[in-house]
Amino acid sequence: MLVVKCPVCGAEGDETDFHAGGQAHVRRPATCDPAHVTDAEQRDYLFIRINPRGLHFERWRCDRGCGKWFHAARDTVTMEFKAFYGITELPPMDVIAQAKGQWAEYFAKRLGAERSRETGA
Amino acid sequence: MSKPYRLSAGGRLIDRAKKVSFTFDGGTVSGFAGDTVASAVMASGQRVFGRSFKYHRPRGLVGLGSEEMNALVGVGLGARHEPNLRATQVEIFNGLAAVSQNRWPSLTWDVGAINNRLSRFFPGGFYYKTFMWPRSFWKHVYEPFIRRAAGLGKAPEGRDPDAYEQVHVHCDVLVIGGGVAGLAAAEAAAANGARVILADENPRLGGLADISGGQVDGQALPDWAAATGARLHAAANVHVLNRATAVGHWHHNFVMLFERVADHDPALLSSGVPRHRLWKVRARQVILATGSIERPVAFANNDRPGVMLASAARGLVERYGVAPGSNGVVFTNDDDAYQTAIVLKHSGVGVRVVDSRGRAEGALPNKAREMGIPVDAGSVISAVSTGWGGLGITGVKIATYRKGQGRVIRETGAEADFVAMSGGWNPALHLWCHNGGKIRFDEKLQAFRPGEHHDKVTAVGAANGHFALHQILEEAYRAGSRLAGSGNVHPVPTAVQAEERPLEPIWFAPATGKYNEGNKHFIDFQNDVTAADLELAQREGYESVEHTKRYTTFGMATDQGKTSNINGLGVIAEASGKTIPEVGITTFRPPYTPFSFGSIAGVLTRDLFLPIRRTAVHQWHVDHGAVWEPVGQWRRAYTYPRDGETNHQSIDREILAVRNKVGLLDASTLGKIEIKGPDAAEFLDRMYTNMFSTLKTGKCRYGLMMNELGFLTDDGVTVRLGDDHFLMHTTSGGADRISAWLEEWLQTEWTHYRVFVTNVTENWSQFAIAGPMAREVLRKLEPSFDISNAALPHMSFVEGRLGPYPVRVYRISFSGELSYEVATPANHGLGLWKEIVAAGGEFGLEPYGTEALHVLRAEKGYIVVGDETDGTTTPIDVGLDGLVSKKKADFLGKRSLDQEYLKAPNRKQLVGLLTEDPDDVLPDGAYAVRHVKDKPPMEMIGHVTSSYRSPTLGRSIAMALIENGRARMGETISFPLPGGKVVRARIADTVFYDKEGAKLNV
Amino acid sequence: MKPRYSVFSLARNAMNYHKDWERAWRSPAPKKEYDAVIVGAGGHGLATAYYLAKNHKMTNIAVVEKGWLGGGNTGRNTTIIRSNYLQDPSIAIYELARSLYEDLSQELNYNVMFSPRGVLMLCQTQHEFRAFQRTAHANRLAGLDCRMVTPQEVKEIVPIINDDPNCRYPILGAYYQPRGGTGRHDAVAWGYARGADAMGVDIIQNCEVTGIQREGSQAAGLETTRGVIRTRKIGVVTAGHVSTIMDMAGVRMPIESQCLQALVSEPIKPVIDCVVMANTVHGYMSQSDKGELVIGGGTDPYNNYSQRGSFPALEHTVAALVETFPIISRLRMLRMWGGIVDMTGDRSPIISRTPVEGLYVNCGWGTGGFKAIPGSGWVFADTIANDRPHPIAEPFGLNRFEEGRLIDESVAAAVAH
Amino acid sequence: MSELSYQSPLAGLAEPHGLSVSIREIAGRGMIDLRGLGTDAAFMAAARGVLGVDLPTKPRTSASWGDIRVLWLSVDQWLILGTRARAHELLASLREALTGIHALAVDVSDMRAIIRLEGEGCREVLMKGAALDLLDKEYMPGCCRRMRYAEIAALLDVVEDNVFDIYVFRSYAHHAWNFLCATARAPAKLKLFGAQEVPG
Repeated sequence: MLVVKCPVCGAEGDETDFHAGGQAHVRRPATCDPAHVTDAEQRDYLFIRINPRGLHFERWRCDRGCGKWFHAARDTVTMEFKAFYGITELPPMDVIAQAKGQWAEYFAKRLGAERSRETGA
Repeated sequence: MSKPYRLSAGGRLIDRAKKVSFTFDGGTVSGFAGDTVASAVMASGQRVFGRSFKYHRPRGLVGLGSEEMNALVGVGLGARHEPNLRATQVEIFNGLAAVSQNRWPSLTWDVGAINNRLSRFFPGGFYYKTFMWPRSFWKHVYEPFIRRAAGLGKAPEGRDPDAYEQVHVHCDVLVIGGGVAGLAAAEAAAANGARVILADENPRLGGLADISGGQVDGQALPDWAAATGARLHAAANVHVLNRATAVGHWHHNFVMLFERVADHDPALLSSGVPRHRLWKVRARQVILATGSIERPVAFANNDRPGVMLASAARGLVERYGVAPGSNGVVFTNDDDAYQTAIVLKHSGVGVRVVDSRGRAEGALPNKAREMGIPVDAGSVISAVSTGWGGLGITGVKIATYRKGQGRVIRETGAEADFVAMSGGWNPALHLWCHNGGKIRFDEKLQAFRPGEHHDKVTAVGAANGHFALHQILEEAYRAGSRLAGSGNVHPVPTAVQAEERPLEPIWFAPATGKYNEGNKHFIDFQNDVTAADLELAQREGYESVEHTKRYTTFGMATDQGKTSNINGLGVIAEASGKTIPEVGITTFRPPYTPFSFGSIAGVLTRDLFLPIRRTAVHQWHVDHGAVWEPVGQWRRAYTYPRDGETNHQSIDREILAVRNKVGLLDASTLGKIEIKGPDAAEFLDRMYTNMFSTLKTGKCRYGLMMNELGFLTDDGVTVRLGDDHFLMHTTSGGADRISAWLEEWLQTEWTHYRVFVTNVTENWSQFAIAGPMAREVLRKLEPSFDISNAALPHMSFVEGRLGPYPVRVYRISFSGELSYEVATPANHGLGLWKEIVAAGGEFGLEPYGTEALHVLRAEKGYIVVGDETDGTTTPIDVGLDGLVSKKKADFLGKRSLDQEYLKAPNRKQLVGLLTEDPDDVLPDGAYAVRHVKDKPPMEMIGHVTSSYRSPTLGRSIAMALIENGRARMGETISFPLPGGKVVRARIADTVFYDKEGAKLNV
Repeated sequence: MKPRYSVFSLARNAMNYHKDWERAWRSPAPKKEYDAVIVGAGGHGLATAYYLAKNHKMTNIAVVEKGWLGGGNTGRNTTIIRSNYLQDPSIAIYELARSLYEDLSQELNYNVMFSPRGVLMLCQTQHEFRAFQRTAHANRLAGLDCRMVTPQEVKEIVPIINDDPNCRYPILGAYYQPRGGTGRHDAVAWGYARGADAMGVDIIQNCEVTGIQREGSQAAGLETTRGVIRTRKIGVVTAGHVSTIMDMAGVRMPIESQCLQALVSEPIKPVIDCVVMANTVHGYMSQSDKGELVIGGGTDPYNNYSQRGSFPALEHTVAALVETFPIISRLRMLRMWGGIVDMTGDRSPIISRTPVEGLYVNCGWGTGGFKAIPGSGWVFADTIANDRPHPIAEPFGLNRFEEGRLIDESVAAAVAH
Repeated sequence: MSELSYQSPLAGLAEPHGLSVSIREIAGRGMIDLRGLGTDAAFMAAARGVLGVDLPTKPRTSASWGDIRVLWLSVDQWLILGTRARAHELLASLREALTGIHALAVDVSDMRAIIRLEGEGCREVLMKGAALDLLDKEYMPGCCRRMRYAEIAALLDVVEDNVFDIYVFRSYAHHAWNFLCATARAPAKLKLFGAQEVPG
């Protein structure tokens, strides 16, 4: 039984006080451009999941505390939590650095996009 | 029974002043307070406790405590019977009834023992090779036979009368095991201010201190242990748990302790104390001081009653004053077992030592020799002889032995009625491994020891492979201090103990024949797995240790391989030419020892098993004979049958009351969610398929919700309370789910929306007053507002009072009749309900339940999410295209509706059905077929979603999802029912009653 | 051809203390190249290899396994076999599997102990009753031997059931498949392994796949811890680890790996002679031939590769079963364990070609794969051999997630399998 | 029509006996659920103006002023306790003060049942249904938090050292009550830590 800590209110407790909400950072394509969502994009959004053996990023809710959603980085083998962070945030850089495979690709792309947006602006 | 074996003196745990008597297999056995069933039965001279699993061989006591695998007994009678308990752990009390197991008709004369005669035909895995012919025989002949023969004890009869409970507790340091190491670690942690829990599976602390010899700070070890234990009991920051086994270790240092609170004392039990208590411990640090378990030696017929572990023989004498026999042999490959020989000699029991090591020197062997104990070094026991039926041993054969020797050439006989064996000691690693701790093989100990662990777990003492007293104390005091988070190391007392020399492994002792030629060197005693079985598995290619385990069932008995594990690996290693680390180890799984399902359920049985949710009117429903329907965790009234009425009759009565007069429904379970904020309207437009931003204040609108897959997930009426303020109704099952769903979207997707959501479901009682006379009833309740059709038309809302009751009134209808849903704060709910019932009397008002509600809505063709839909149904499938906005760019599920399959032309669509014979009521879920055939398979084209006999229409009505249904209006389709009957029905409109809605707008 | 197992061969071997038994399967070194390689020697993978050899005469094939054969979910499940599903595609594959199980011991000359002792799915709410009634109609018209039974019949079939009409969830009836039951899970893997091996299939254990080689869009070989193996047909059947393997070929999967736990009690004399599933309260129970009560429940709600679950998931299952079978309260849990199950978005399996030619995948069996092994192997072998979906496999293609053609069984109230 | 009738969630239950602590229902309390942003100064000021006390912003704490008590529920949610008689008026004042401010105040006086535990050993009783570390110094008077208790959602308010109020949703009141009665039975009394008897 995991011990989870909510980064919003600081409550720490058994996993049964929290609600596990699946993979983090899944983009809902229709929010941005509802008229041009391809079947493949919709499939990726609804079904395709990064499913690593090792460091994973996921959503949790402080179900029996402040009720807020947040993000967590967790190792799916040792079950160790590496970080808890806000629902609109990216993980701490040192944790991003530990990401592998599809997660590493995801963060590289995401950070790259943000950087170019910053420089563009 | 033979002569008693109780020694005239000794026995640290027993109180000779308190006689206790109990029964074993019906015969009375007497013992003393402090005895276990094992010690008392042994004292009486009886050797046989039960029969083994496969060969039904008679078996005696082997172990000292929870490692026991042979002496299993059933305890208690009737509903209080509990099978498979270790006799070594069952504390006796007056009136205890114990029985042996797995024998018929009796322990000494067992028909199943024929299996032993035929054992040559039953090697490991034999059942995979036979019992295949003829096919039907497996189910009807072979399997029933095997099942009857297998199993051990019997299940209790009837419902468990005792109570169980659980408790959560947090601590800084959890010390598991109250032996020398555990005591020291706990003392050090406590002295450093930590909150400490010390748990031990035995009735008292001390572990093996009482049989280990040695001194601490000048005190005899048992006295030191007792004094330390007393200090810990007295400490303010320590909680000591006796009879509490740490059964498992899970992620993030979650440990469960299984406490047997009252098993040992019927008086406690009858006082109402919970029988078992499960402690759910969350520990900052876990210290494993779980000690070690002695391992047997594999020699021919090493399972015969009278062959036991050296520690068990020593324990019988030291703890219970019971001699294991009158004349025995200690067979060992280590020094520790010499202590057993010494103790036996002291007690006047005849003993000699057979040591497989070439040289038996050092302090303990020398002391033994000095005492006049004969020592045969470089020797093994090559065989044991038994009396009739193998019920007890009468002698042993001793042969000289050199390491690696395959078979014995010459052997000499010696009389003996017991053997005390020791093959070395294994650290108890189970808890270390439960949550993925790594282990490594120690060549010197010939055993596995703890390696790395990713959780905060530390092993100390014998559990960590340290057996010398000074080493144990040093390690435990240091660990206890350090893990309490303090730099102050508790002073370590000085220890004195005889030094021991290392063991030499012997995985099986040779016999005259080869071990795999008919000799039985047992490795796993309870499951009857021999060295030959393990070798056979290797030879047949079941090479992985997991394959060997599963093929032979080695390590899978109720002791989970506690004593057999390393011996088995040793045999496999020799058979396969590998080292033990190369062979690997099977995974230790929780629990450490079996624990009761009752304790896992705790208090969550009977009424508390799952919560029942009650509305404010619950008791009224009970008092008026309601039949219940569980809806989620709610209990809703299904119908209210009166004296002599069937459910059917009362449902019809309720329906007709609503259609012709007026009815009253407790609709409090409907979800109610307040939604407020500048972006509330836009937010609702995202959530619902239809438009809500256009809804006018004070008006109601029916809305549909889809999940992102495009399937219907909830529906209900939402009212606009103000410009930025809405009240949403959900289905009864949907309140919490939808409320959480709204929060989720607000927090995770549309984070810029300024909207607050509060679930107020529980604050309100809500009742539907429905029927042509509804307005009359309402009027009688003294409304503070105008209830005329003009002022309060269909789909509108008003807030005010009914007499003294504050209410919100929604003019909405799920029955097709004039209907008001009246909500009042829940603490006034019962009062208002009663007022409505009283006011309605003169108008013929009847309370109605959920089934009437369902028929009423079906007559009107209203869907129920969950009946007409099943999680794969779109709004378009059920004909609600009109409620799916074409204007809104995006709302939940919209994009998925555009997927190929969801807009395919041949999807099933909701239609009405009228059976050809109006008296035929189609069964719920019946399928229509394209063509009726004589026998299946038949191609199915859809199914009935709701079906009722409508008392209003005097005929059956149904709704169904039928392939391309709306295009087939008027067509007749066929439903083949069980038994061959085919019901034919015409596809019709889903609205069967008042198609124009005339009754709604009056 | 291997010597046959029978009561006669057993007796003959007994004369020589069983020293003449041959290996059940060889332990070959991998060849440089095969016509096809199956990744994963669980039940599904071994059955696929067996039927490739038997039905399609492809014998120059191998099965590679990173650990020991049958060591994943095949050896960790609660061995329930049934086919009374709601949706047509599910009925087709599970019924094919169930019917193959009936003769599997004879087919493989290895006793897999298929025990058609009956599967009873309890109805504990009106809603569940209606849902099973619907399934019963669908199954009857599909030709399955299934029926609804009354509470009285339930009590006759399972005398230890709690039939108190006032209990929290009284038994309203049950849906019964008399020819469902259980099997011996390890034996299924071992029997298929022995059978495939006898036809020349190389089963290579302790051989972990580390990469998938491609030539353009065509699969070309496997990199393994025991060297490169060339092949143009690769069947990936690795359950919980499928995302990892498919990632090597650049194929992203609609899969999440979670922990499903099961437990057994200490062995007792027979008390229950069928499989009972109580979906409303999330538990199921049967009794093994050894006498252990075999109990399973739901999955943990997060990804987990540790093969160790969380206790609460089991706790509720046990509480539910104590309520359903009150006599088990005083029995004891002997062992609990977890498996890594691969869950798809619609909880139905994937048997499919992939965007990489010559790369096939069979996964997503979630909590219910054991019952499907023979059927899954049968249709997957056919799909690989002919490079087109077997008709029974077709609905289970990967493309369904793009088209919205989901196969959702949870709609029939059957939460657990 | 007769008087306005009032039935608290646990009305009519027999007095429990044989328990190790006292349990009773607290009825007649007024409750307002207030949502607003803790970061919104206007909102916080408006609330303070009506309540006479700052909404507590430290997680899991409560604040009191006169007969008003405010429990922190979340960073944007509070439960305001007062007398039932005043609830209506208080709500009206709040709504008025919050005009033009993004907030939601709802009268939820009938939404929950309150059960008070009193006496030595309350914490141990609660630990049979809650996984919190109730022996920790965090759970001193002035602490309040939502929790999972007896398998349901509950709210814990530490009133005094040995006085605890448990709030549960109304429909679960009987379940919570029965759970407490089952776990607070006198023979099952637990005393954690501190001096223990040494077994003989």
